Amino acid sequence: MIKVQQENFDVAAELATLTAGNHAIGGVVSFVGLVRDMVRVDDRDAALRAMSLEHYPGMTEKKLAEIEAKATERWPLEASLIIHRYGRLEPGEQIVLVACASAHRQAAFDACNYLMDWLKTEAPFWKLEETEAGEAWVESRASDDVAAARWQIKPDRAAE
Amino acid sequence: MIKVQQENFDVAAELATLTAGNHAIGGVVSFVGLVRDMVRVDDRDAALRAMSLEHYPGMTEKKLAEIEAKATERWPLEASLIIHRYGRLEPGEQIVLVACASAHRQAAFDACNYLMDWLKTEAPFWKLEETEAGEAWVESRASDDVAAARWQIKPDRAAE
Amino acid sequence: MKVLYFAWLRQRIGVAEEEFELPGDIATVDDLIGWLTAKGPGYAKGFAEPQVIRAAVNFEYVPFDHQLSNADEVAFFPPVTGG
Amino acid sequence: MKVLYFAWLRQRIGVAEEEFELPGDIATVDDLIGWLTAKGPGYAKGFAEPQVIRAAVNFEYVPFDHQLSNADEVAFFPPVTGG
Repeated sequence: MIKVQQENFDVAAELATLTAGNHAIGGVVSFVGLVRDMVRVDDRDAALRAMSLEHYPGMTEKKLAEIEAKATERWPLEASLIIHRYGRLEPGEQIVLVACASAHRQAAFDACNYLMDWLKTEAPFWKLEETEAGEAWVESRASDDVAAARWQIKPDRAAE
Repeated sequence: MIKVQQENFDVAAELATLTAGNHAIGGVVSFVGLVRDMVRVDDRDAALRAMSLEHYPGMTEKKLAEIEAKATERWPLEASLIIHRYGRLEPGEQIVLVACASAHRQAAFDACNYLMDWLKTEAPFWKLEETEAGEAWVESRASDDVAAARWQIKPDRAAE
Repeated sequence: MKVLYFAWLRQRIGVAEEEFELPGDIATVDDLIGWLTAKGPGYAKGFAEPQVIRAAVNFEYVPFDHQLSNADEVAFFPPVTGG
Repeated sequence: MKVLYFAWLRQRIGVAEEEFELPGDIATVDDLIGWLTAKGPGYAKGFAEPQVIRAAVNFEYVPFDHQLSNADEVAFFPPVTGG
């Protein structure tokens, strides 16, 4: 399930809904992304006042749904969820929740990690950081591309 | 933090306590283990009525604290938590919560995965499953030993 | 054709979206960038380094040699930074 | 010495824990297993396949050649299955 929203989310309520009534689930791995209070501006640490997340309505939902479908195809997931917020957020606020439920713990870990890596490189969101030095758009990081690319090497599958 | 307890836990409350006031945290990865309703008995699927978890008080806490300390030494964690229940649990009930908070998402993912793998092979817990076929102790799985062993190959560290 | 701009590209150009008839001699995304660049100094500044711009047509990432049609929704933006 | 048994080992032996003076000729965990095995049919059944039993002394996993002292807390159990 995909949700793109301005309002905050309740992790426990979301996880409870995700797993409700499905007792084939043995493990749920979740990632919650939070706004940090210190950021790098011109190679120096700066205190963050707020972060504004802009996105491309329509394309965001489409890309997130595609990434989720790919994870579901690759790992035996019982349920999955991506919630991503947009708008103005302050330090400590929740930005994103990704959760994967499976009968097998490693599948849940890998699928959740995969979703986060691809979300970072595919989902059309942009972060604007406000510090005492002014406003600056966050630059994309080569390390995020590397993190996503490692999933293109698929593990051997005995059944194929 | 380590908690070994009979009573259930509230994931949201535990995660909120874990991250409270620490705005250096950029991501929290958590694993929740649940009691599944179907188990393998003599190579056939059987409906689980309940699972009883026995443990070794004193040694459990010591081993969990050691595993947590090793993870904290290996990854830059801001906070971590292991809660493991014992006693009689029914399908769908929560067994274990492992959560790792870090400035960096991959550190949080890897540390949480590491904690679960080592918990499975080091923490003195034993599961007794009740099905219509009677009671049976869960056998340890070679795949869990393999999962834990992979962490002994440490990644290169430029600083060392 | 509908064209959208995001993040600093939107700020430099000064509009979030605009609609116009696709000129007959504009075949590809690359052609469109060239045509937009000539529209004014904000566009010229926004597209000054086209190698850092990503293009999407109808919600899909496309290379700059992608063929356009007048019914397309085209978006231009910097590399994404969500999550 | 305090000795504890868990899971099916506890069930086969019929007690969860017991205390006794360590006999003078018992030096190692292996010696102790041999001595316990002779205590009765439950012990014999429990320790019938010692290679599947894990031993801990004072909350630490130990190999069977580990040296014991009378003040130790020793535990025997099958491979763990938590998580």
